[in-house]
Amino acid sequence: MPSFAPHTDEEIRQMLGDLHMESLEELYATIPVALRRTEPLDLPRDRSEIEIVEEFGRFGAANSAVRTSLVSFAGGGVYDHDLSAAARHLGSQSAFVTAYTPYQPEVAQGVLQALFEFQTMVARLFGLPVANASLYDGAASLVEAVNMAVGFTKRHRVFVSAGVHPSYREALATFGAGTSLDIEVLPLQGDDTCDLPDSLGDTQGAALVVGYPNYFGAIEDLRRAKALAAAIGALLVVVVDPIALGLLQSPGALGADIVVGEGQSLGIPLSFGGPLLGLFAAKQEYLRLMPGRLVGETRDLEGRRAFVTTLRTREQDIRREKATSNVCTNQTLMAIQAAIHLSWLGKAGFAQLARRNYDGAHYLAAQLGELGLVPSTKRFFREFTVRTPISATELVHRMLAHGFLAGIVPPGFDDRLICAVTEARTKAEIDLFVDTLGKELR
Amino acid sequence: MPSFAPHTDEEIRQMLGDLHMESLEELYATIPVALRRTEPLDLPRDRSEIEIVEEFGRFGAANSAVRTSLVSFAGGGVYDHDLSAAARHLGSQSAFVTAYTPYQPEVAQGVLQALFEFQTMVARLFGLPVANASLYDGAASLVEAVNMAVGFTKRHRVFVSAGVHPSYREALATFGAGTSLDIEVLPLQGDDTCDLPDSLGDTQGAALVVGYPNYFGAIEDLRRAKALAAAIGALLVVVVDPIALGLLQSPGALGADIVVGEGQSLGIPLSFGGPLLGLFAAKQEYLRLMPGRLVGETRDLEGRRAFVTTLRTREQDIRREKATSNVCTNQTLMAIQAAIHLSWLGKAGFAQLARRNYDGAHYLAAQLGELGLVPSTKRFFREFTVRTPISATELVHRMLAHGFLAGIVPPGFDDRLICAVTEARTKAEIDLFVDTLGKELR
Amino acid sequence: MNFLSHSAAGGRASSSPLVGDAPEPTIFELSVADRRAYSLRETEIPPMALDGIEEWLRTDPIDLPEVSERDLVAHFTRLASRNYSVDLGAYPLGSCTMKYNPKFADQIAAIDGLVNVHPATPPEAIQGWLRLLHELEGYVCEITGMAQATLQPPAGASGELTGLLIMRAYHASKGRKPSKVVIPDSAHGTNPASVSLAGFQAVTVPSGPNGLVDLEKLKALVDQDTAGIMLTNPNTLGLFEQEIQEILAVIHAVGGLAYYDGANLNAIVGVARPGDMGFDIVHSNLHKTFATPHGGGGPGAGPVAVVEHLAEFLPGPLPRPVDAGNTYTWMTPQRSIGRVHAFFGNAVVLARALAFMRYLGRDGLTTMSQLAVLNANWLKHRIETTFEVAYDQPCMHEFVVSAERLKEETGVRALDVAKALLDAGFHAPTIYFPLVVHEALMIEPTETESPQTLEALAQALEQIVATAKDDSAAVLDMPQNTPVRRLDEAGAARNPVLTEDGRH
Amino acid sequence: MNFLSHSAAGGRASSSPLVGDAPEPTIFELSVADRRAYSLRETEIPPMALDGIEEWLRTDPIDLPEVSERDLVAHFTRLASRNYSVDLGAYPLGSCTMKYNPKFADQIAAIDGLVNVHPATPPEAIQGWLRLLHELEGYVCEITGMAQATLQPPAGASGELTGLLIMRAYHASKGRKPSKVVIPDSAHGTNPASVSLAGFQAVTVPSGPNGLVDLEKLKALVDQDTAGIMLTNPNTLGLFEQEIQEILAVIHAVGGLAYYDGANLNAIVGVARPGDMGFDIVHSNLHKTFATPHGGGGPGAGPVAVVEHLAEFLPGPLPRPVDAGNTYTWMTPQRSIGRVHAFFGNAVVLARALAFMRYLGRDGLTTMSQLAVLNANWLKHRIETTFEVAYDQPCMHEFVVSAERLKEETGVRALDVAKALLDAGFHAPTIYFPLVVHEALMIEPTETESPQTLEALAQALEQIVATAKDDSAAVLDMPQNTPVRRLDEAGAARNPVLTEDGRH
Ligand SMILES: Cc1ncc(COP(=O)(O)O)c(C=O)c1O
Ligand SMILES: Cc1ncc(COP(=O)(O)O)c(C=O)c1O
Repeated sequence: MPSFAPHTDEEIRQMLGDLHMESLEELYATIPVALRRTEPLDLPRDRSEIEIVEEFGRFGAANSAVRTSLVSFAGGGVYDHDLSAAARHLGSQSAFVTAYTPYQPEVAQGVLQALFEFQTMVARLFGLPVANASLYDGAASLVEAVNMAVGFTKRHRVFVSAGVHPSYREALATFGAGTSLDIEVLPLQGDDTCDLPDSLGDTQGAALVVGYPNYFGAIEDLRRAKALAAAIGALLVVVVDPIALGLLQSPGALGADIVVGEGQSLGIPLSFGGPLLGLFAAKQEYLRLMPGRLVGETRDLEGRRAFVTTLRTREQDIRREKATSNVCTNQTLMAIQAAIHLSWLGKAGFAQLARRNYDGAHYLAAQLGELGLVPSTKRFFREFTVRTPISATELVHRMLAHGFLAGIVPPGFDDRLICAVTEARTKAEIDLFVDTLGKELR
Repeated sequence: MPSFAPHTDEEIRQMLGDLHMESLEELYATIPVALRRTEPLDLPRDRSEIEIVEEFGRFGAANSAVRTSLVSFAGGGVYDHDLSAAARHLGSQSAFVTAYTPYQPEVAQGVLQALFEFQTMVARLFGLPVANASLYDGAASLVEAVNMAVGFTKRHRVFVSAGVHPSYREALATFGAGTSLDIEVLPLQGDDTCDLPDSLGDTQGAALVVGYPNYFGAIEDLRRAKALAAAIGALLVVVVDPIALGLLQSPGALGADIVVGEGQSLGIPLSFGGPLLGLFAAKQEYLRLMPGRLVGETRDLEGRRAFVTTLRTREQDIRREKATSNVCTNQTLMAIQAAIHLSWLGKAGFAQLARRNYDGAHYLAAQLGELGLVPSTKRFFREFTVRTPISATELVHRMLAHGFLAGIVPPGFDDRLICAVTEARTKAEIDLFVDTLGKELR
Repeated sequence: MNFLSHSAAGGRASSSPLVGDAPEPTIFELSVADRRAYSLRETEIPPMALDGIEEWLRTDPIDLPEVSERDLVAHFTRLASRNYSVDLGAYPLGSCTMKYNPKFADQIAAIDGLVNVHPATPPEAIQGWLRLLHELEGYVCEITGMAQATLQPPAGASGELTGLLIMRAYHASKGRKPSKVVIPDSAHGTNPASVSLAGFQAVTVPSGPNGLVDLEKLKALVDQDTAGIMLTNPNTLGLFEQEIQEILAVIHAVGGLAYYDGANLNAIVGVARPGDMGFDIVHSNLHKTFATPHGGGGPGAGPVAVVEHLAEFLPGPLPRPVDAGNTYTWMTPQRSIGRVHAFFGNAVVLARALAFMRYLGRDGLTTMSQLAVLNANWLKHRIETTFEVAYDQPCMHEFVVSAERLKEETGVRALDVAKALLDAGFHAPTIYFPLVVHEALMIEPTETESPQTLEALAQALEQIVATAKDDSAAVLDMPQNTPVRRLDEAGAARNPVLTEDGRH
Repeated sequence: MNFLSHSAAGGRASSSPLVGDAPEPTIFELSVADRRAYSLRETEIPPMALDGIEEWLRTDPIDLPEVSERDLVAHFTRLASRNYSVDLGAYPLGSCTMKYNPKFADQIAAIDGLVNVHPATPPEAIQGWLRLLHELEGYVCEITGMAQATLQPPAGASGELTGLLIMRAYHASKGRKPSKVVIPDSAHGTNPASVSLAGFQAVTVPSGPNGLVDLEKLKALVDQDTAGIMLTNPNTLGLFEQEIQEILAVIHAVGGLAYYDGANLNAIVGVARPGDMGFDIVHSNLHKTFATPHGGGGPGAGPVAVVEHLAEFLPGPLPRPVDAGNTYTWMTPQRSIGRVHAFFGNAVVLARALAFMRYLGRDGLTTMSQLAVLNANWLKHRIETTFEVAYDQPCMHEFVVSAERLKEETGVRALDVAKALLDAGFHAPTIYFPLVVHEALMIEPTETESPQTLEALAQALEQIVATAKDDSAAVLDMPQNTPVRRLDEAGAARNPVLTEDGRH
């Protein structure tokens, strides 16, 4: 057996002796005999670490990774960005990786201060005063935002634009079964923006949810959305692509009450979709209903500045069945990683990065236009939707063979392809992609 | 330009202002005008970090790495071992990687204690009481050992077995030009062990150098070598494969005065031959002539145990032109890495590892024997020499095409192939290798 | 020119506990206008017109930090040096299973073909991932005694809610809508919270004097309106619910389902299985039992496994073999409750956990649990004269002691003992949980700590108690040797400063 | 059973400066018989007979540590936390160029196709490496103004000896055997040591009152028996040898060669070139100027570049293009002095250095040096009222101040200032070198430190001097905040304990 636990046979014997026992099995005397297994688990035997690493290398070799095997134009919440070496290095320090939730702040200032800095960055990005220390992913953040709106308004009526990520909407429906949400989906118009009605009716509501930009890439009119939501006493919940905020105005500045999003773009690897980073920020008035952990500033006995998790009375371990969120373990490590990566990019770099994403996507759109694949709107940031003359699934399949992940196919729309571009895509890659696509469609 | 230095333009202006200067060029007023360049360097412009990483990825892709592209049976001082994940992780901590030589022991206990532990492990491996904190590589260790013998005996006559690594012998000759060495090479016999004469003559000598096992894999008779050396007042210098010492008796126990070797096998990647790890240990009586850094134990003001570089008066920065070694920067990080890897292997693991290497090599030898490729001796550890019916260089070339690095060809002997086996080689790999070799030779 | 306009400079390690004792400035305080760390690749893409989005354009760049890479690295290296972690020392935090995480798993988590895969990649190009996940599902099911599992929930709490929604869907499929879920008073806070979020009402069953569910009281609580029960076993007191079969029979008798909170699975892997006990739905905290690192608070992974007849409700998609097992694809069960994660859960965490299971193998996994239980029992035995053991019975992988007597005698509370332990070089145990024990110290040594470490921990506890009796003020003044000392936590909550801009 | 037989246990972080203040046990003290961390792969190779080597077999296994992986990781993590490094803070160690090492270079050093290549791989299968090394040679030659270079020397001192052996071979090729090499009194210790090891006699030329080589004294020293001169420029006082052309002319006039010790190249990259100054042989410390990390004392890399007519003496093999540059192969010059490394030098360090050069590029490399010089001059200016500047002239990338006045006034020596700086959160400068300045503090801030850091360093120095004047005993008692305090160094040398077994 590989040596995971340190105990030598002799020590086990001695420890058992101290407990007046003869065998390890005796430790389980309180388990009814009928429940104690006599057979070993039906699992393979142990292996050395090197064999496991090699085995997982083979698992990996049976996937097509971006860059190694595929040039990616897929987005939908997670994007193939260039990652900074500094963030990778700093985020993988064992003091961050192998710590628990900072329950003893005297020996957890590293994690706590990093989270405080993360909260500040998210708040500034979103244009709102308070942000939490992360949730599981963009979908979870949306669910928590709606729960918070429900908790605040004590109403269950929720309007969701069909432009919100379909998986997020599905998660909302899944969890909404527990919280008795009454979800109404608002359809999109031809330009893929939400077809906002003149009014959301006479009944008061809990929330209106729109994307900014939305799943199909279109930039929604948040000012109008805010007015509509306000008219029925509902909170405006905005699901953002955080990178877009380097170029576009903050949703907070446009009236959003709660802003959520997927933070993978902020320095987290694709990771086959997880671990990701749920971002969450809100107006001050919702502070005491915020889900997740909050880190605050304080002083120690000697007057030195220090950080601590605060407003803990909101949390499940204290509020128990009255808590509006059950989150405990979150995505702290990803939050720290994002704080580091955002610091590496910095004020100027983040703006420049956003612009590069914009330029890349619009350049691709212009080239695809030449093939007759015209984006549904010109008002997009770094992701856009085109109609495909053949099955989009089939097209993606064919492009795979050429080493391209052509984009994502929205569930239920096999004639559409959503393409995303990041700063990692060069002109040469885009030109070759368009050229190859043209040949496949000819 | 990538942002390596932190200075903003404004700060540069202010700092120059404080110095009453207007431009950075003025800083160089003390350099004669004729020497100041007016043209920029004839080098390419800057690139982003991601582009550099990708560019070096392309350099890497143009090489055949072991495991990814080649199954290796090459040795000659550096071997394809399995590396422990723990040693990799621990050795790459920035506190070790980005520190300097421990000149301020109060803030360098980490490096110092790790080196003390390394010294202890090397001393125990070699069976000698004192070891230093590393030299550049096995070749440098041999050169320093001979210099030390010369310094101790005040003689220049050195006998070197032809079984010592040819590159080490070449380095000895190179540096021996400066120290006026009088080197005599002792030839090998048919079984690739040194053809030790009955006597080394009547003149007193400085050193006799033999390998254990030697370059061709053969285990030399150290007891006889010791007797021969002693007879002319010379020191016995032994060049070891440290892994062999998990199975074989320590050279110290067999009479060696100085033992040196290449430590790459102790947890250092192949690294295209560098950075490596020069090992060096000696008897107590040579302590004050030892080259390189030595870490010793002491106490701090408060009586706590602590470590410090000691016996510094031997070193070049104090002894200057009278120093017997000029080494300053050494291979500390590799020494720490080796100490960690050896601790991971531990007492039992190291013995088992050595045995696995032995078993693998003897298994390969047995299989090659079936093809008529019989090792020059049965008395080898994990490396052995066979005579090839065709040019060995040609054979290596052909085997490369099949994904094998078949071994090394000793310079000047194109009919010989030296094969090495480590614990990383499986029976299946060896069987396929022998099979393929058989087909190439048929 | 004096460049030191703010509290401290980047190049000084004064904030590190290694040298100096000043606090570390925030990254914003280290910022200087126009300083930067980034470099972006040359793409050769021309600037494109900003037509049609003029009205949405930001006018000022976001006020992110402006630091050199050198100061960035120094800052976060110093922050790391101000943080305790498993890699530094023992972390006997009850209920959290802070075991050592073997380093080879970091290599697994860095494999290009695993970590750099987009989740929207078509199944044909992710066969490795599908196989890996399916294999992990098999391990989870074999260990828990269940039939099928979803790997989507990214943490234990998410698994709980997923499981409870399955419970809900199950009842709905039978045309029923029971409203209550029973939980014991010793339950972790996530349990009642999840029950509420799943639309049920949490009904608390008290523990008996032996720390176990009081079967009679349970019977009195349960009726046709009971959707099910939620239990950890061993429970949060570290005790095995000996009447578990009887308890679950009570629930099943009214058509309810039994949910197993796997946070304490580390006690019984290979020894007993929730499925064999009669549980219907089981989540496992892979970040606890299967040694994926906790990351300062996450990410985790909380797969939910169910008995066969509940499999149709699992969230989709699930990785499933086709073509006689040669190929894998995604399939979503017919009556799936729907997704609970944007993609497939914390995939890289899942890979780490499978790697750990493969490493230990059949027998190693069982030994792991046995030694976790051995360590807990030995340490309990070792300190039973120092602190009152809450329940004097053999424990599983953790146990609870009370500092109540100490508090009465000396004024030193569980909190103070915890703080004093920090000075002794240990992380503190969990305190004030479970709620049923006053001045609780919940100690979980885990199997990766050696007997020598347990002895040192016991001696440290003895020393603290001795000091408390001798000079209680000294204990109240601890910790002294930590990067900061006790904090004004009340002040932090009274006047919350949650961002750099939130100071008043 | 009391398991704590030795000084401390593995699972307690008491030895870490983060918590507690005890020293860390050695890995041997943490060992327990039969404990282990390793796991070895299954190879399926049968045990083979040990025929013929019976007499050589070891009877007892080597007494290596016996620890769990958990304790191994804790031990070396704690050791790391007891070490200062550039990543934590400023390291103004004169002559050592402790600049920040950009993190992307760690990724370069981990590229499979670079790091996992056996040096005996035939040229056809290492074209990437050969191209990389050849490209680096080009950079080194362009920067130093030389024609060809060997990349073999694994450090600066090895480069020196290599260069001096080339000098020797050159003279021998002319049928001459001159015996003397001139070095200035301010030279680094490796220079005279290398001169002796190359079989020459070191002849010292004194510095003038301006810290520069005294040209007249040099002329008096030099004759037909002079093989050459060895200089750093800027010299170890941080001063540029303004009469360098005249100095080298004196040497060249007698047929001698001029060797440039590149340890101080960081001052002048892109600004001035040793080749243009008239040097014939130049080594560069890539671990200094080109930001490869120092690794606690190594590995480094010290390529030696030479003018065209000395290229025939370079150690072989050298990477050289063939087939019109489409392919590379190894070539050894006709009159090569022979190898100076077992293989091709510290290849992975070389790759890091090239990556750094490619990253900064033409202009960035020049700016790097300019800012290093700016920082040094600004800091010198900033502290010139606090300490006596040894030579009151514009400096290059470093400068030397003297604590002699302070010592006279207060008894506080350069050593004490260094120790006090540790308490202030900085690494200390180099002290007592160069030998020509009494109570020398040799300060090299490097370009990666910000003006804010320089200001903080200046303030820390001011504070130390103020404290010295006020209460010198307080300074003599520093450092207080470091993992250990001042050591008994004399005792360590008097009674050397160099291994665990060497204690008496
Ligand atoms: C008993 C118990 N249940 C549930 C949880 C929640 O798990 P997670 O933190 O992964 O959401 C925990 C976590 O501490 C726990 O200890
Ligand atoms: C001026 C000078 N020359 C030579 C050297 C020796 O270089 P290395 O340590 O790389 O051998 C040094 C190193 O500190 C130095 O400062």
